[in-house]
Amino acid sequence: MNKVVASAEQAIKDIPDGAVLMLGGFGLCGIPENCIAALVKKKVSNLTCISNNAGVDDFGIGLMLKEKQVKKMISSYVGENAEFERQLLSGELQVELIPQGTLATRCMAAGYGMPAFFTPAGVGTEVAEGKEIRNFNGKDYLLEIAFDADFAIVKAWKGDTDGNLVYKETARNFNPLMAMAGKITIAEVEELVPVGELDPDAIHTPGIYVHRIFKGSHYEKRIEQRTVRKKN
Amino acid sequence: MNKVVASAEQAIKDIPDGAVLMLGGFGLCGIPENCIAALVKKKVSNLTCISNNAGVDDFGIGLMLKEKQVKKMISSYVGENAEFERQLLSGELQVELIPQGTLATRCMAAGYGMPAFFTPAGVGTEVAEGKEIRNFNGKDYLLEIAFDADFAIVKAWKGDTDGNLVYKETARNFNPLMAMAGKITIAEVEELVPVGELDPDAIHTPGIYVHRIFKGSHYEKRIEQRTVRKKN
Amino acid sequence: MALTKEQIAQRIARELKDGYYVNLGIGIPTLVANYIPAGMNVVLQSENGLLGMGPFPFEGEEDPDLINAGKQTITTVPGSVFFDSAMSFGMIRAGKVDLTVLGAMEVSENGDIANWKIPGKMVKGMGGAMDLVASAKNIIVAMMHTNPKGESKLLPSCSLPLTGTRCVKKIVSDLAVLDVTSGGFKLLERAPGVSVEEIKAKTAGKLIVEGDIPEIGI
Amino acid sequence: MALTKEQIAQRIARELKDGYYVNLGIGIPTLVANYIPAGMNVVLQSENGLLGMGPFPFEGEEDPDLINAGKQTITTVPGSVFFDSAMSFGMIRAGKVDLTVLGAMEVSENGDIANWKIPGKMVKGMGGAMDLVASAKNIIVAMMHTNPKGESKLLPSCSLPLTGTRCVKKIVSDLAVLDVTSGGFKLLERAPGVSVEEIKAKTAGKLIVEGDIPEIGI
Repeated sequence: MNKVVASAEQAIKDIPDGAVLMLGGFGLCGIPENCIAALVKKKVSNLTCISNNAGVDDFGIGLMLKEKQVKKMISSYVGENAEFERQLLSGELQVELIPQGTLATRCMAAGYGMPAFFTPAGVGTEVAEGKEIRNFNGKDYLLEIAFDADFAIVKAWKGDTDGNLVYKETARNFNPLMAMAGKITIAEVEELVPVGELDPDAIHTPGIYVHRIFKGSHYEKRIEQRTVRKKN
Repeated sequence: MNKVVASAEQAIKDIPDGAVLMLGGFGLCGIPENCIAALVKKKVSNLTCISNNAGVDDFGIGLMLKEKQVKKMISSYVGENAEFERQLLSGELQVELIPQGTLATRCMAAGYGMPAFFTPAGVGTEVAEGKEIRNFNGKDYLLEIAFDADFAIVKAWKGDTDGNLVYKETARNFNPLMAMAGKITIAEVEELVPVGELDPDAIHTPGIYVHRIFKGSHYEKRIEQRTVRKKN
Repeated sequence: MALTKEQIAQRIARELKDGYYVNLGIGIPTLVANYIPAGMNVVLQSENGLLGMGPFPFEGEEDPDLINAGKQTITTVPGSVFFDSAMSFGMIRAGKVDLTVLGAMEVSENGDIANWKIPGKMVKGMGGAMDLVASAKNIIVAMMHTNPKGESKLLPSCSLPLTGTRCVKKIVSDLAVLDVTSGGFKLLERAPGVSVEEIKAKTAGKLIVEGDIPEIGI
Repeated sequence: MALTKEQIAQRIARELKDGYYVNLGIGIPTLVANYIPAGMNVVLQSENGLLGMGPFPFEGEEDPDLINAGKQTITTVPGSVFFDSAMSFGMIRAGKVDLTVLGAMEVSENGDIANWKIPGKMVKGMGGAMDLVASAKNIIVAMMHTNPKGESKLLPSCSLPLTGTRCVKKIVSDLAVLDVTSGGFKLLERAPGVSVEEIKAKTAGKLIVEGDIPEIGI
């Protein structure tokens, strides 16, 4: 069992054109920066990307959009990206918008082997169109199905060589859910440690879900909305 | 907001006869010893207990069975208990047996506000009787519904005064799932610490799920199957 | 005098209770955090995976791994806890969040809300709004009573695509505080110096006015 | 000579591969852990919430908070991780566990398994068995070929209440190694000195015998 690969290029080298990818992160927080750069470099195209957001013009998934590598985005919110808007309006890009909790739970369902579940989000809205609606205890729910992704690409804070992962603060977000959901899961980490160094009680993603892991580098961690208070 | 109560007696004082309880633990590992003792002392009766196991004759839920406080057990495995067997065969006690993963997921579904989900466990067996079966991607699944429990009673290793909980090793088991699932959740902990002492990245049960918390005492932590190797 | 955005937030803060877990949406709802009464323990949930959100960081102390659902840099308070997005919406769906405050483009007299999509305009997405409105046990909408053209945003039925149905419990607008009842919008309070007649004129949906309507005390 | 329980476990261990995540049931399957080839990295999953199960603790070092699904005191290996029961069965259902080894009372020629209930006897429950057999991608059954009365446990169809259907892939009994194929039980290997005729006689379900059947090398 050797899950450790040398680089982002190695980790993503067999991702083919037309693949369905999950990419962790919320906005620009906790995104797999190294793998995105490698995907741009490799010029993989025709991708379907499941990710809560679509980056900004010059960072995150926006970098792949700029190179027209993305055929379809499945997201909950795709603002803050002019090139995205241009491609969408011109019909070059397809977008499927999904309520954020449904997006998260469809990832989890895949990782938990549950093909479908019921959720109230979207009842009575256009999100419900074509979906089964069922009443439980007097309330209506939609039937939503688990995602089916070829690769999940996530970013963790620390990982060990068995693929166990720990996330930091709100950079956790969709990462552990997508890590469970990929047929192949690739994790990039800020710190790669030997097995036994992570506290077994405090691991967020058990290594059984992770197929490839590498130590990323040069994390920019760009801030999307810098909001501060003045000292005194 | 004051979730801290002085004792197990205080924590369970409003649990009425006929209540539906969830009790955390796997075998005798991670069980809420203090609350069970208080329930025995209070002589609450006619209880429905959702718990993976039913204790042994003189420990765990077995103590409540001995006092005939339990009307019905909902469990995955109920061996190791002679009094249990006697009550079952005499018809004093009802038992509903559920696959362990289904039991766990029905707790989680309650805590996640999902009224129902699909799982393959039990397809083609007597567990499937009367349940909806649906095929997804060529495989059959059963529709299972979330539990509805009045009180969840769990045992954690450490907790803070806001109700945030951390479990130790395999004493985690069903505890975090049941903690999410009770209308009222009661947590007993070995160590009760001030807010801010637990690592926010390593909390298993966020305090939002916990209504009452207290520091338990005199934990016996009985071992059910003591298996050892000899040194050298 | 219509309320300012700050005053709308201030009025909503009076709906808070000790021990509440609260989710505040982007815009006016975010301002509510500034008016939590001293000594009251209110825990703020951010749906990207945090309970115990604190104020913005001091300059130079921004942490890119620590943001709220509006992608703003934030801090945490003692007792905070991080979790993934599935658990975050899990606790929302399970009704563990006591109060949700969000903005709206339109609210109908039966409590429907529209706040995510304008046909013909670029659609950015619903984010977590559909999950929140479908699940929260208590939803207060913070909004302007009318749109920039002066048209009422409190309608018999929404004209825009819905975010959720029959879910809004209360509205605090720049002109009034209203409960959404089975009979329509029930006027509870009016902005200082704003007449019942003006509110009537600017409320297209059914408005219930019973007895004297006090001014909002800010 | 029929295989001993230890030898059955030893033979099953030869099905392991480097990097496998494996769930071992109670009884003979547990013994498989003793025969993992040196240098091979196999991670043991215990469905009560552990990946990376190690051997029993040394006397005096038992930890009541650290048990396996058989409620036995155990240890962990470096890289172990604890999780709750929902995630544990989640990874099982999602097919992340490469191999499940469990015991059986009966297996049918189409791969059905019965191992949890005998009508008229006290029923203790299915524990995690139904989840495991419904979900595991590769299931090997470790069992005696016949019951104490000498009756075959490899049947045309199970007589006992089922645990799961069409799920068993391979059987290692005291007499033989067999694949469960669409045509029935396919004999692969026989215990040293046990004849094909004896296996035929003790297999009630359809047995496929093609060519020479080698002895199990232990």
